[in-house]
Amino acid sequence: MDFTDTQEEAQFRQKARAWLNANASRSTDTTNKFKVGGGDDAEALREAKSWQARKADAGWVGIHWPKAFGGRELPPSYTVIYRMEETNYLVPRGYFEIGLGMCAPVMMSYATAGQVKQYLPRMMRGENVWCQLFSEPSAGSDVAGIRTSARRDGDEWVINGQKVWTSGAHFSDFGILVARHDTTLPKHKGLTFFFLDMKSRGIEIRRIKSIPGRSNFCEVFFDNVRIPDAQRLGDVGQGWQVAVTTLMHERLAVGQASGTNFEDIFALVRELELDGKPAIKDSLVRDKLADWYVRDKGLQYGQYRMLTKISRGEMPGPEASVTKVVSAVQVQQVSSFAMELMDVAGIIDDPRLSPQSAAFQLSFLASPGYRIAGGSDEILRNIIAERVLGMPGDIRVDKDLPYNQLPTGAR
Amino acid sequence: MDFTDTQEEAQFRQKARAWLNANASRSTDTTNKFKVGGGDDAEALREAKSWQARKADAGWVGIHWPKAFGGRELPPSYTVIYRMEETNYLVPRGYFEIGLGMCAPVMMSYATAGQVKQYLPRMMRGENVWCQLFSEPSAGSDVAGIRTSARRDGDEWVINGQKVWTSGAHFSDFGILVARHDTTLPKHKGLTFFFLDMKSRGIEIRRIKSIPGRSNFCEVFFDNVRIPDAQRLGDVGQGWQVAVTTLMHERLAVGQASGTNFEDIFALVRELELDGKPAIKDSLVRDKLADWYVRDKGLQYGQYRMLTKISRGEMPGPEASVTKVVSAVQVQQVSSFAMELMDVAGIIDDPRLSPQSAAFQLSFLASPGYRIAGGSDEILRNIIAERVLGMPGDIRVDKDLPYNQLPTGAR
Amino acid sequence: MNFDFSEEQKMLRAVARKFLKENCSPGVVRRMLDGDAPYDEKLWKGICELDWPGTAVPESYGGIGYGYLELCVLAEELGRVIAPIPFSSSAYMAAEALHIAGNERQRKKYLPRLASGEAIGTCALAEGVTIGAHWHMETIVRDGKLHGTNAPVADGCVADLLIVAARSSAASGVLKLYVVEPSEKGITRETIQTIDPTRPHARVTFDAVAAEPLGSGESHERLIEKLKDRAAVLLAFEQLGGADAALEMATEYAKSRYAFGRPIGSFQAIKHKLADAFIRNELARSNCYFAAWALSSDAEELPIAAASARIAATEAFEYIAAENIQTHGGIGFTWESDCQLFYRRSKLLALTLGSVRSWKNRLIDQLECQASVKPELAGVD
Amino acid sequence: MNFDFSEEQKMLRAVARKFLKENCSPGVVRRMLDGDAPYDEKLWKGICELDWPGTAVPESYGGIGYGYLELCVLAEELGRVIAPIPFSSSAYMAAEALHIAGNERQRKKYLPRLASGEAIGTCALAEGVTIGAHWHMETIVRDGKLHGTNAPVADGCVADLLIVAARSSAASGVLKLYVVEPSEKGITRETIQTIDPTRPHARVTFDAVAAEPLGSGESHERLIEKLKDRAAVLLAFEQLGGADAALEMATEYAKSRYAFGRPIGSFQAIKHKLADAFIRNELARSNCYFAAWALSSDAEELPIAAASARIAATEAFEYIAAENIQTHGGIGFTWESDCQLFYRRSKLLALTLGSVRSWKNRLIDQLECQASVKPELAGVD
Repeated sequence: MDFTDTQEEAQFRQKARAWLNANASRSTDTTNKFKVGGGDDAEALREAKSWQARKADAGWVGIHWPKAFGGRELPPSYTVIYRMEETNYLVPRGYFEIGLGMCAPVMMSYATAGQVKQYLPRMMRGENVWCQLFSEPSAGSDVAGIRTSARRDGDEWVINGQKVWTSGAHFSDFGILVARHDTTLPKHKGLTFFFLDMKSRGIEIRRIKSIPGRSNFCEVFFDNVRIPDAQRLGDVGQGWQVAVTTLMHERLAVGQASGTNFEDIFALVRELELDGKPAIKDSLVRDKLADWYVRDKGLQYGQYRMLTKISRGEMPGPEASVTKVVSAVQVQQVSSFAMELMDVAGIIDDPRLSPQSAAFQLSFLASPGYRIAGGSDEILRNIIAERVLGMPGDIRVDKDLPYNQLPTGAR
Repeated sequence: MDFTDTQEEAQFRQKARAWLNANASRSTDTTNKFKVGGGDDAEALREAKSWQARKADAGWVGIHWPKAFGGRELPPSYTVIYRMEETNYLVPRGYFEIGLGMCAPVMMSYATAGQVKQYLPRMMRGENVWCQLFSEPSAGSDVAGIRTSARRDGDEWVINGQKVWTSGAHFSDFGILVARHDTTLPKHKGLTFFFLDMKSRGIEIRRIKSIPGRSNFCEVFFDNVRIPDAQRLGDVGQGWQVAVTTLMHERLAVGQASGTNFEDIFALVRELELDGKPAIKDSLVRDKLADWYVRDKGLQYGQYRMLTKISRGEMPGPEASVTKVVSAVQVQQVSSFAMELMDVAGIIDDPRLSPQSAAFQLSFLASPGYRIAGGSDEILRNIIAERVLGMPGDIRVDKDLPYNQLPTGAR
Repeated sequence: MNFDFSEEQKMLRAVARKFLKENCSPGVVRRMLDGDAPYDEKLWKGICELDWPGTAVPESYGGIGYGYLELCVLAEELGRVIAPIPFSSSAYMAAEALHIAGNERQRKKYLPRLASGEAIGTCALAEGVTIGAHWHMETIVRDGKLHGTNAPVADGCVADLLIVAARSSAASGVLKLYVVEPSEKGITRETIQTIDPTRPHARVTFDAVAAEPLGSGESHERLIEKLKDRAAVLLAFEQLGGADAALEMATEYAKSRYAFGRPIGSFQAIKHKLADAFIRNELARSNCYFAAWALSSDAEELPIAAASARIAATEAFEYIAAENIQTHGGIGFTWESDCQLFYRRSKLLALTLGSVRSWKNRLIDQLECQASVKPELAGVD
Repeated sequence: MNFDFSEEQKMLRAVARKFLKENCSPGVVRRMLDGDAPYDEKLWKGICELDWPGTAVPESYGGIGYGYLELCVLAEELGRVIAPIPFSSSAYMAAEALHIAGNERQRKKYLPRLASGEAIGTCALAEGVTIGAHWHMETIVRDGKLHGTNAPVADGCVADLLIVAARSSAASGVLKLYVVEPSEKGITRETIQTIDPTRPHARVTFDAVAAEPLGSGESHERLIEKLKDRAAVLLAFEQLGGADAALEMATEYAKSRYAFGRPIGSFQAIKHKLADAFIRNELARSNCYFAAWALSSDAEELPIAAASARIAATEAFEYIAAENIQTHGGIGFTWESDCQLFYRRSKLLALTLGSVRSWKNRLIDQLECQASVKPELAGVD
């Protein structure tokens, strides 16, 4: 039981840290931590791409990928070590994670050698940005319920429909897509998987504005968009399995919901006064702080446990859902309580007036999104109960019916 | 918006109070409030019967019953007024509520005039105690899933099976019973309702010991117990409807889960010291106290709202489930927190050593039962969601299948 | 026992609901989010024509003299539709302040204008509030002039009449309420950004502003408490209305939205969430009713009743405002969804007049006080 | 990064689990509930034969000198089966007290007997505790003799060795640990009734009892804190084990119990309840692991790590102990069900060594202290 790296890991970590020190600035506690839909202008995108190119050239991208695909073929734990180090620095985030984390693995598994060679290097260096087109207005938690259609037409497929919550679609060059090729099959069986050029004719992209304001989420509309059959990933009808493996690749990610957390409110209550005393001396404040600290640390140490598993070559299980459920709810609780401590002034979200540049108010407005995006609290509890505890699934009325006969309410 | 009685109600309340003052002693705050399975010996039963006879003779039983059935035919609000008054006195409780609240109404609706005349007066005067035989080991939340069988044999029915959680079966003279007469029908359709003599041959009664110790709950075993067909209530196969109406009659009840509540912990924290200060000055204590006070009062004022409805002749709805859910959970929270305030000494449940005669410790041990008996938290939330909010029912796999083809797991 | 609103009051509710349905759709509220208007003028005009601002103002001061139960009914209905108008500032705060602390001349002068809605009033009560590292909000009176800064002041930029709590700079430091007309020299008003732009708030700066003390000039510490207690009851009704409306919205969505081939409302995760919301709303409603009784009958239970209503209603509205978004899923998190209107308003109301923490302190203080007077806990008996 | 128990430690766990499965069935625990025995002798004998009490005692004092990680493993396994033996009193408390506060002679004299299990030890640390209206627990030393009453003392009636915290009656009021043999004149021991009779507690009264201070006689305030921190880690592992076992029991029942024609575990009300329990258990486990590391490496993070583990494990065990009953429904509330064993034990452990409130205070004190030393929050980095 220790936190010591092996000698090789320690060397690797040291090199990563040295490179990061030379190429990025260290993030301090609460500065620059919160950005709404950060980097959505052209300049930020250029910076991100330039950063990614340097990072890839220095060998920090695709660390555990096979050498055949341009990686270094190190154990997955090395990727995690690099990420742990990188979290301490201010680097562009939110551009390449989906491409490298989800699109690249699916390409490695299902694309031709030629396609991999064509697309992966540019993805690694950030020359191309990729996005993922799964969710739809009528298929959020129930991803397999998607309606977007793929009709075969000779050597091509014709796509019609709408995707939603596509992160970064507006600055993406390529995307991976699940669509329904046959509505007479049961819902999980009529799906087919593709990758496509996001500049294709017939694609319209609209940014989604969320409660706290601008976001990088988009709606993507398909009007007779044509995709060559050569860009199909997996067999016709195999779309659900391909999508599920794609989602599983996300498990290596280290990270919690962003937003104000223990350290932020700890800093707040050390400054604030309540009833004439420092707020941190107040027993209600202490009670909550302690809970949040313990949960925060529980997640952090849980990641060490996960990393230990990864070091041993085990794949982490759906326990990672724990991190998501706990941290999303906690951001909402922390921000809400901090506002309460500010009393009548808690409503002010002017960054010049409110403590910590109004980070708590912003987190409060953003937190409902954390509890939904990437699996809602409810879906994640189902996953934990079923896949970890082995409890029976919900009663399903939609598994065997042809898709076009499923009840859909008044829609 | 007021709490004023009408002139008639005020007179009635005054009379009730006067009679109670003359015949019972007023209960003070926390004295004698907690009894485990109180009155389970013969002496207590005799006292209860004697009290009930005096109460009935004075006209305080069957206040809103039709005159034809021995009642005074006053509006139901008068019954509630009497009960509100009675709660302030130390009177025997736990003997006649089920008989008068559930068995009597079902007898009035389904028994013959002769039977009513034969049984009701004695029930009112407490000469006979009645119990209710619904729950079974394999049918708790799912009451309609009962297995106890009723086989027709000429003019009689032969009962075999087991009931459980029958309150007071060991001191009851009669009982009402639901049993399954046909296992080939869907579960709700194969049930028939009876009343029976609890001294019948073939009945065996065992007291149930619960976590805090002795209880008035019993298991009741039926071994070829014979009931005359004349004691059938409702038609053959109508048992479910009869049972449901029986359960609805319980809605007039005023009352919450017993056990330690706001006033008890309020008294505790006014005495206890925490970190060298009176506990009531502690902000965490204050936070919780305030929540509990507000919930407590919310339930009390909710009962005033219900009483107002009853006064107008409306039947209260399943909103009463709110009282049960809130108060049961609160007893557990209050008792648990009180023990925490006592720190290392919180584990001591010797009434001579622990504050308030160890009422908090006892409540802690008893509280899990409150959350289950009379509808679990989960069932009550379903009821609120479906019957009050009109939300869709759970997906049912058991509604139309013949009972004997229902999945039962490994049982 | 008649623990309910009367038939007449219910009729008033029905009329109000119909009017607000027609005149205060979510679209009206959204215009405030997307634009710069300080309130919806058409809606304000409409409710003024219905005499709502004068509901509880006696006829002798130009009101219609209905009473506080009627005002509770209207507050609940305005809360349901998240009304973007300065009603609470003017009717629960400014008019009440004049009513309980003003002298006859001041009432005669100001109340009729507030009752008719011709003037909008507000109170600036923030006292000793520190915002961020540098902004300490405090208003003092020196040589009869107001100095200092006050924020957040609801409707501070549009108010025609400000009631300001200020402490005398003398050693006594007596706290009093002053009436100020914003046209006076030395007043600066600017809108500050808050989490709920549908009810704009201002920062008001006083630089030697002429002000007139309310009443005969005694200390107003206790009257300010009373003012807050009374307003708290009305705000609790707004919260209750909002909580009901948000629960209805969530329930409707859960019934009509299908996932996995069935309405999402058939999943217990959703059903039980909304059942919990219903429970909270019922507890809030019962506490609000008791507070309405205490307010309307000027009962000694008012401080306890007001705090209880406020605590229960805050808990209820905040819970369902968040869980309404959760029930909606992704769509509920979009700017276009009306979910955010409830979410923002629920937090705004939770902090108006002080956080739930301060109300819990007030409640327990009062209960302690009561318990030390009477051996048994008091109640309605 | 190897944040897990080693293969050897896992093997120890497997052996322990097998042994306890065979020797500490729920029936063994139930015998304690229904009878009067102070602990299960057969089980105690069994674990002594396996040398468990000497797990972390150095070989030079008669132990087997494994270490604290091994002791954590055993604590977790004992917690799983709600073991009715004085292991924690003897191994986490008395032996540790001697280890960290005793002098060489005292260690030589007592540790071998504790390590072999030949003697049972316990600590009586309750200090200044007031129980009810009349019972103030405090032990004082006057003229070298102990006076006063101490309760609740775990295993106080069967201990062969008592380590007592007592304050000198002199003005200095120095707090020290004393070692007392219960055969001394003036000691009265009686079992007191608690919520968990499977781990009996005593009230011990001292009437001028001869006692020997541990160590060289300096104040033990800080050592007692340290003793509690160290024991807290081990108790947290007991809680973690109990929480896991209760969750397994609930999960098994939810899978096999049918209602409405389906396993009750297919209802989200049950599934999500148990998912929440799993989440709590995982958070507890991760915090426990960190605390085990801090304990075994004598890290400066121990106070924070111990408090965190204790808080998380208490939360986890109390939650599932209650919800396990709820999942079982009526049958779970009967005396015959094993649910009550977890419910009682969870509360007992939650209050042993002080309530979660006291641990939260300790945690925040330490965090404040750390933050005032370093500009950034410390962590493992």
